[in-house]
Amino acid sequence: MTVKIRFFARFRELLGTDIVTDVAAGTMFTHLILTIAQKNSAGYAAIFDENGTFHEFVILMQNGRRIEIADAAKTQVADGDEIAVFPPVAGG
Amino acid sequence: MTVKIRFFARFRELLGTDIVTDVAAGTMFTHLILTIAQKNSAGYAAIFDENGTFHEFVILMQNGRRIEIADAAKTQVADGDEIAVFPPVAGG
Amino acid sequence: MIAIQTADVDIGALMTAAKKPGTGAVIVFDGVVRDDGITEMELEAYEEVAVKELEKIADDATRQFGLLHIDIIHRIGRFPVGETILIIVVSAGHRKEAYAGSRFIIEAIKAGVPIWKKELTKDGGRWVPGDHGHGTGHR
Amino acid sequence: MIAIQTADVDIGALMTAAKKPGTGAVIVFDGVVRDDGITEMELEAYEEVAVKELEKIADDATRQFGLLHIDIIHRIGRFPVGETILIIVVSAGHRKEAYAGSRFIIEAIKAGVPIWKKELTKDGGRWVPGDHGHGTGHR
Repeated sequence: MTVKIRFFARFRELLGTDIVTDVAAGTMFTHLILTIAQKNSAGYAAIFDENGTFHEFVILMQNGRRIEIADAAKTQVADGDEIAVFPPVAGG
Repeated sequence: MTVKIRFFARFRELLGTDIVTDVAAGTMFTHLILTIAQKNSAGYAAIFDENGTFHEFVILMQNGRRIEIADAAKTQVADGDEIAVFPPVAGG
Repeated sequence: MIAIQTADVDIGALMTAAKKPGTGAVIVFDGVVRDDGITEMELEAYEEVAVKELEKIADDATRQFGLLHIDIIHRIGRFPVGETILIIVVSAGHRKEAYAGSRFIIEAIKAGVPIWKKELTKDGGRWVPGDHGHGTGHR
Repeated sequence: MIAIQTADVDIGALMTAAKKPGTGAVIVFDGVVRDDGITEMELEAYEEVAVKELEKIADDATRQFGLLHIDIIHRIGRFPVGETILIIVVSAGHRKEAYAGSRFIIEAIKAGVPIWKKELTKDGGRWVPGDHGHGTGHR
């Protein structure tokens, strides 16, 4: 199955965006992003702390709905999902 | 000597405006307006109470500067003065 | 620009001109003749005094809120429902000052500038009551 | 009209359209690229989600403040100093609701809509820090 990962702002600059990737059934949200982020150490450090936990300010979405960091490690991604990971917003 | 009296809004409708009138030297503000207002009883009643005192909401100006009601009876008008009498403002 | 005038206002041009160096926020207040069962609104001013009061309010607002630009244009004459009767444009570095400055100006106008409004209906008219005990703000 | 777009905004047309029956006050907030020693500002949005959040904010504001009309247009792309990046137009029967509604909308946008700004300087750029711990307002 495939999912699309969208990073924004600083995370996009470090890791790219609109990354379509094949994932195994049962893959968890956090695991997916850890895997993708590992391709760039600055990108990884921007999103995760040294224990592989999301920094508390990172915002996660699955198909436009907010996922809490505490839930992401046990949240499965599904075929066709749009996963978004971004820093605090600063519009207006 | 001559002075100009300007009424505004409801007072203008009842008494007219830009009234240029001859006055004797030493004429007081209140006395001048009492005299002018007497030509129309509704205009008089709009500005003065039954004792010939300005209603507390009436605003008085002499050459663009505010005159307190308490001072008007002893404030002399001078040649060329512009005297204004108007109800509470309601712009905006 | 501070003015009492009959003519309509080109808000777009005012907003462009309001963007002085350092501007981060522009607030426009557009006061409109409201349909309270009326046919028209008639506005009258003691013009020379009203302009001076508006200039004083603009100076006070500039000082208190660090505004970078102010326009106040109050229209007089007779206007149908929906027509603009007052435009206030303010600019500031940040939104907080812009909102506060704009609000300060409209409240000061209502409290103390010699302008009056008459609501015209098919049966006649009615002067909008002012705020007793205030009168012109700057004595 | 709620939109995330690159194109500039015709504020005059929006203000005319905002004058729905019952309108007594229209407030426009025009957010501008401020000259903080930068050359340009670059704005990026998670568009589909941002539009939904803006629609939710407009609904909340309409309900809370009895607004008669709302436009929110947030621009994305790269803009020089002085350029408009956000326009909020609200109309209400009375000024109090119009000011409060406008302020509510801008604060909600800053707190919770997925839009980011990067200040570009001759030496590179810097992402404007967001408000930690808030994230998108509507979970």
